[in-house]
Formats: sequence, structure tokens, C-alpha cells
Amino acid sequence: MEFQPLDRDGIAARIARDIPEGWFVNLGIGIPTKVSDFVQDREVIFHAENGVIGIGPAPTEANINPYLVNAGVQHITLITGAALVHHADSFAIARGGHLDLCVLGAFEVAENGDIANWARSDHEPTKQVGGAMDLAVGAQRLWVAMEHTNKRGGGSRIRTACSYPLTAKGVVKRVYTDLAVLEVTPRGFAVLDMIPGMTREALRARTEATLIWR
Amino acid sequence: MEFQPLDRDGIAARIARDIPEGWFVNLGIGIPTKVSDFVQDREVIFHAENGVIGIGPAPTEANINPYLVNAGVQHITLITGAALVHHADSFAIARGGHLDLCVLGAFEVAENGDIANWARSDHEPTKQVGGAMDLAVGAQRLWVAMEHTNKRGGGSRIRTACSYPLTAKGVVKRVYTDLAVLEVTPRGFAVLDMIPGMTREALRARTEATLIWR
Amino acid sequence: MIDKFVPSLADAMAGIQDGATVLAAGFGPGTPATLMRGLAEQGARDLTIVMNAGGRDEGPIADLLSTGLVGKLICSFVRADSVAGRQFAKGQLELEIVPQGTLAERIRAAGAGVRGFYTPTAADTILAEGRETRMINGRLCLLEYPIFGDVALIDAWQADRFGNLTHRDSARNFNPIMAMAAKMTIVQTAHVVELGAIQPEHVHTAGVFVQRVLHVPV
Amino acid sequence: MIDKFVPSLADAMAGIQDGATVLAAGFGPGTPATLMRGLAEQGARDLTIVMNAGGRDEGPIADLLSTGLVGKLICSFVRADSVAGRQFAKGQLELEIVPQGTLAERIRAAGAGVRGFYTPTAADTILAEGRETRMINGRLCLLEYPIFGDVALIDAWQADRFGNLTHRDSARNFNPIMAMAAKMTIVQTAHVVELGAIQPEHVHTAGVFVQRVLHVPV
Repeated sequence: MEFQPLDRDGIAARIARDIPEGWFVNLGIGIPTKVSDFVQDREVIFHAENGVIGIGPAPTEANINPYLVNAGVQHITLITGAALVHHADSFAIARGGHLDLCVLGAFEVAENGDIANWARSDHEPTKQVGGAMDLAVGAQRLWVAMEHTNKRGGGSRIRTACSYPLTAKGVVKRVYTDLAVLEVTPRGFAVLDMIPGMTREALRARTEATLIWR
Repeated sequence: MEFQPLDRDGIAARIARDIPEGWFVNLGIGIPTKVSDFVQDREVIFHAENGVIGIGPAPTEANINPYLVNAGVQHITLITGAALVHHADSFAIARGGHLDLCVLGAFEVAENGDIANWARSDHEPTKQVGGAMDLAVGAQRLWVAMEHTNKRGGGSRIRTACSYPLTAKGVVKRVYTDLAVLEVTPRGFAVLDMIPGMTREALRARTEATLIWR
Repeated sequence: MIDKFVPSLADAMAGIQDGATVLAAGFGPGTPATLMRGLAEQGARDLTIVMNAGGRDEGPIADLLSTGLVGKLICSFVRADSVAGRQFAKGQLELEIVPQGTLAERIRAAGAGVRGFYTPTAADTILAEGRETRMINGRLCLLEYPIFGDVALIDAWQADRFGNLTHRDSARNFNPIMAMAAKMTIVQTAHVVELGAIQPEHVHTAGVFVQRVLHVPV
Repeated sequence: MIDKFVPSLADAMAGIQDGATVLAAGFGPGTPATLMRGLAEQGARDLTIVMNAGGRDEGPIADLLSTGLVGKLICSFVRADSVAGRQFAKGQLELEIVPQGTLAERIRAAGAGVRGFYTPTAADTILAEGRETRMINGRLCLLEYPIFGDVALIDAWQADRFGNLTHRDSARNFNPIMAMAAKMTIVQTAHVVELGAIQPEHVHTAGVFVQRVLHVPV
């Protein structure tokens, strides 16, 4: 049987299915940002590091408010019931354990829950840390959204150990890829779901880390 | 020549003379609270630990707002241009060095600037610390308002060293008593002012610490 | 639909366990008096209460202490002549006295994910005896740890169904920071408002910190 | 009469010394662009700038860096392909990269009198190499110190003559905390309002933190 990897919207939609109403959620840049497009039937409250609690749908061109952006400095709207705070209070939300969920992109995730998402070398000349380390450590649960394998070379990004500099150790709970949904457990990645047509063998072939089925 | 010690209003008025327009000031309970009554010709902004920046005159009975109190839980009014913050932000003002002045009462002040104002024994069964330690350490300058001698026994409260548990070490800049105004210097208390009729000898007789005249 | 309102005081207080640490806000106004009465009625024992002051002979904290449900009080100020002072003198109540600014900062630290901090406040006093200090830029500082609540009891002027709150005038005091610092933040609000009635830039305590809201009209 | 308004950009920037640490707020909106231009014109050299990010090829921080007046940048994020990235690569600019939440907390700590604090953020990353860590309740934490500014450059929507400010929507970001953390806080405000026009409970940055205000109409 053939399988068709999820596109970026597909990954975002798959994540959205698992977010219950009422959660406070921070979405990282990239695939995670798209998650909010797929939960509009439920009240899920999206937080941005720059002090927004309650991000609404993207504005139309005519409705852009230049004073209102998300953590990617994209224009946004607010939902009814939103709140605005300053940067330290906003990171108090992230670092103080008040987010039910953070979804980040990553270069690699390891089976012990380590995440690497900010640099491809210890000696990278400039460092694009942003708020990822705060979010990874602070949220109640961290899910990662990414492609299962590297576009070039096809190497697995689901690792026994990360090869890139870490963002945080032991914090990832789940990984949503274009091929599967994996949960970090003490015995390896437990496969919670696979895309239609995917087989255990095919997934194992594309995964460097230990996979288990429960 | 006879001298007439200042009453509590007199001490408060003497302190008020030395506060320039534009200062942010916290007034402790007791004599200090009265200081604000004597600066109404200048814009001096009074802060209370419970989050009030810009305390106005006491309300008339008819104008009491039950939601608005000072750090002594007395009803207050706000000046035009006041701001309200929460308790941590209010103490950020006190502890972060944003108050030009704090005026506290004390049991004793020592010539090295130590202040004792919260307990009369190391082993006092209950402890009435409140916000004094935060204010004493955090304000740009600490002035003390108190009687020069103990009511009972007449012992001096201006000491070479404090005998009571300290509120903070080395923080007092000036002491305003019913007899004199003293400045803490490396060589002892410098006498800046005395009440009419007071003599150096009479003040020395009522002062346990070193006094100097410059 | 998110709706944090609960119908009764008993519902508001449901599930508080023996041994819980309860943050109780207020500084005169802003005291969640109804919830503190509810805590006494709920009956959880061996509580640790964190509050600015120990009160007098009557009032919310004195009444709660009088039930005998409280084993420890963390606060900045206790009068000898008060329920708290007398319980302490009789060995019925453990006291931890914390300077008021340090108390506020420790509570805020719990809410903000700060695991410890250094402050000059009280560093050279008997409150620092036997504790860890450190010189930082020539200033003696005391190491302080966050105060986490299992429960926070909060007073508000307005609340919407997301749990966004306003606090009136100086009734704000400890309410926003205690709301941040507890696993279960329970609010009594004078007014219930529609979602959107509190402008986003005027929210004092965001709903992200609030679990339950009880309407207690004034 | 207290009046913190200054008549010109030159007056706003007067007295900034060589070697000063300057906190510059903003996260997209909320960037004090006029004051940052004024800083370049004022000409103080060997500046340390503290700002969320290093910018791109154009814009307030890129333009300021291009003057060569900045020796060090403390921020959470620098692109290799930017003025900041290229200056760093050429050894013309020192960089200190701080996780964004830690950056905000270190600035707030400076304003609040916190002399150091422990955070789990970055504790087990290469940013912690060679630095002091500590286990607290089983969690590895990194010791962080406050970031004090000699000067803060702040953007506001409204200001009154006491220096009370509001910030519009997400233009709030770093503005209130940077205003707290500097000896000299300089504000550019879109609107000047009468004292009392900002209700006490709606002030976002209190005048106690503000020294100078310049009206820069939008």
C-alpha cells in the first residue's frame, strides 16, 4: 500500500485534533503557527510571547492593526476575551507552567525527550534562541511538529540522541510528523498513530530512534 | 534658655520642609504618615506598599472609598495622576530603588546608620515586620522620624549601636527628632539643625551616640 | 465553551485537600472573605495559609484560624494580641514571618517560574540567621525560594467566563500575584461581565491564571 | 510643578555618556524608533544595547548598529544575514545571547531590586557552559543576574506630565519592564494627555519609572 506524507497543513490539523477545549497554547513559528487554523470549533486560547493571550484569526488586509503582532511579528487579531500583558508577565505565563501546551518546530527530537531547534552547530556564529528555551522548559507539555526525515539526504530527525545543540533536555512529550504521532516514553517512542498506508517496517526504516507499539 | 520639643506634627512639618518637589516618597506608619499634610504646596508623590502611587488628602467621612486604603489600612484619596499597581510591582518600586525617599519611625538609630524599628527583643513571640525591611533597604534614602529619647526613663534612642534587633544595617541617612536633625556621617551624627533654645550641651546630654558639628 | 463560573460556595471549594497550602489575598480591601469562610466550612485540615498579616480578633483570617484547621501561617506581620498571636504563643500555630516585599516577590516567583532569588531585604537581620546568603556586587543578599499555593483565594471586582479579572482600586494588592502562584485559583467576584466587557488592555489578572469563579454580589 | 516633557529630541537624549548601557524596547510595534535615531545623532560611543533581537538590514537597530557607536548587543536572537550578524562575524560587535524569557526576567529583576535568580531555562544547554548552576527541587537551574540600564528608550501611546504611560495593544512588550530597569528612562509618546486622563487603574507604566518624555506624533 502506498502512503502520502502529510503536508504542513496536514501535520497542523493532526495536532489540532488532540487539543481539548479550554487549553492555553503557545504555537511556535512554522508548522505550529498553522495549528490554530484547525481548532476553530473549540475555544482554545493561544498565547504569544510578546504579551498576547487570545490570538484570533489573521486579519484581512483592510483590518490590519499595526500595533498588534504575534511572536513572529505577523499581524494578528484578538479574540473576544483576550488580554494583553508585558513581556515579563508574558514569559511568566510560559515559564511559570501556565501553558497547557506548547507546540514547537525542531531540527531533531531524541527518545529521551531532548529537543534541538535553534542551532545546527555549537559554534554557529550567530544564535537564534528567541523564546524557545523558555517555552520548552516552562510549558506543562511540549509537542513537536516537524517532518520525520531531512529533506536532503532523508536522514531521520527522530533520534536516539540529538546531534545538534539542545534547546532543553527531556521535555518533549509528543512528536507529530508527516508520517506518525510518537509519544516519548521511558522505553522509546511509542507510536500513537501512523498515516494511512504506513507500515511498522516502513516507519522503522525512516526512524533512527527506538519505536515501540503498545 | 528654655526649649520646647517638637510635637509629632512639628517633626512631620520639619521633615516636609526638606522634601523637594517631584520626589517619590513612602511614609511609614506614625509620625511619617503626617508628613504629607505639610507638603501640599509642592507636587510630591506619595507611595503606599499596597500598590498606590499618588496618595491624596484623607477623605471626608462622606467621601470614603472602601476599596482604597494606604499601608496602614486607613482610607485615602488619590491625587490626579495617580497609578495603581499590584503588590509585587509596588514592592518593585520600593526594592528597586525607585523611591527618592522613605520616612520610617524607629525604636533606635545607630551612628553607623543601623535602624531598629520592628521588635524589642530577638525572642519576641510574634514579629511585626511588615514592609519596613524592604523599604529600609530599597529606597534611595531613608530618613527616620522619632522622639529623641524614650518616654519612659529618658534614655537616648540615638545610639552608638542599636540594642534591639535590626531592620537593616547602615541605611539611615538622616534622623528627625523632637530636638534636632541629625545626618549619619562616617564620623558620627552631624547635627544639621536644633530646635530653638536647644544647646550643644543639652543635646549631647540627651544623646548616647557621637554628635559632631560641621 | 469555556465557563469558569461555579454555582455555589461548596462547588468553589470542592477538592481542597488536608495539608494544602492556601494563598489568601487582600490588604484590607481585596480580601476574599466569602471564600475564606467557605474554606472553613469545607473542612480541610492542617492547612498552611499564606497571607499578608495575621489579623486581629475578628475578620476573615481570625475566623479561619479559630476553626483550628490551620497549622501554619506564612505572613509579614502578626500582632501578639490577636487570634494568630495567641495560637502561636500556645504552640497551636506555626509562624513563618517574611518581609512583606519578599513575601510578594516569593509569590510572584512561584507564578513566574523563578526557582530562587537573591534579595538584600532582611539579609543582615535575625530573619537571615542560619540561612544562605551571598555577596553580590558588594551587597549582602539572602536566598529566597518561591511560595507555591495548592490553592489561591482571590477577590475581584469584575470577572468574565474566561476568568479575566479586574480589581478595584487598592483591592488589587496580592490578588494578581497569588492568582499566578497556585495550581487552583478560586475567585470571588463582585460583578459578572460578558466576555469582551473588560478591554484586553485593562485586564488586571488574565484568565490563564484562574480555574474557578464564584459570583458574590456586594 | 512636575513636568517630564522635553521640547526636542536633542533635549531628550542629552547627557548620555560613552560606554552607557541602553535598553531599547519594542517587538515590532513598541519600538522607540525616533529615540533610537536620536541616540545615533547624540553620538555617545561604545554603547551596549539591550534589545529583543538584532534586526535585519534596515530599521531602528540596524541603523543604530551601522553608525559604529555600538560595541555590544545583548539580545535573544541575531540573524547571520543582518547588520548585527555581519558586524559580529567581522569582530566589530560583541554579542550576548540570552533566551527571551530570561532576558525579560533579568530586566524586570533590575527594576525590582532582585540581585540574582535561578531559572531552569537554558540550564542544560551550551548557553550555560562555564556558568553557575544549582539543583533546586530536582531541577537544574542557572543563576542569572539583573540587566541594569543607564538609559531606557521607551515607546508609549499616551503620556501625562507625571510620566504615566499607556502602551497600545502588543506595543506594550518590553516597554514597562525596561522603563523600570534604567536610571534614565526616556519616552517617546504618540499622544500627550492631561493629568487624570489615564485612569489610575489603567496606567501601564507608572511615572515613578520615567524621567523624560518627548512627544512624537504618529
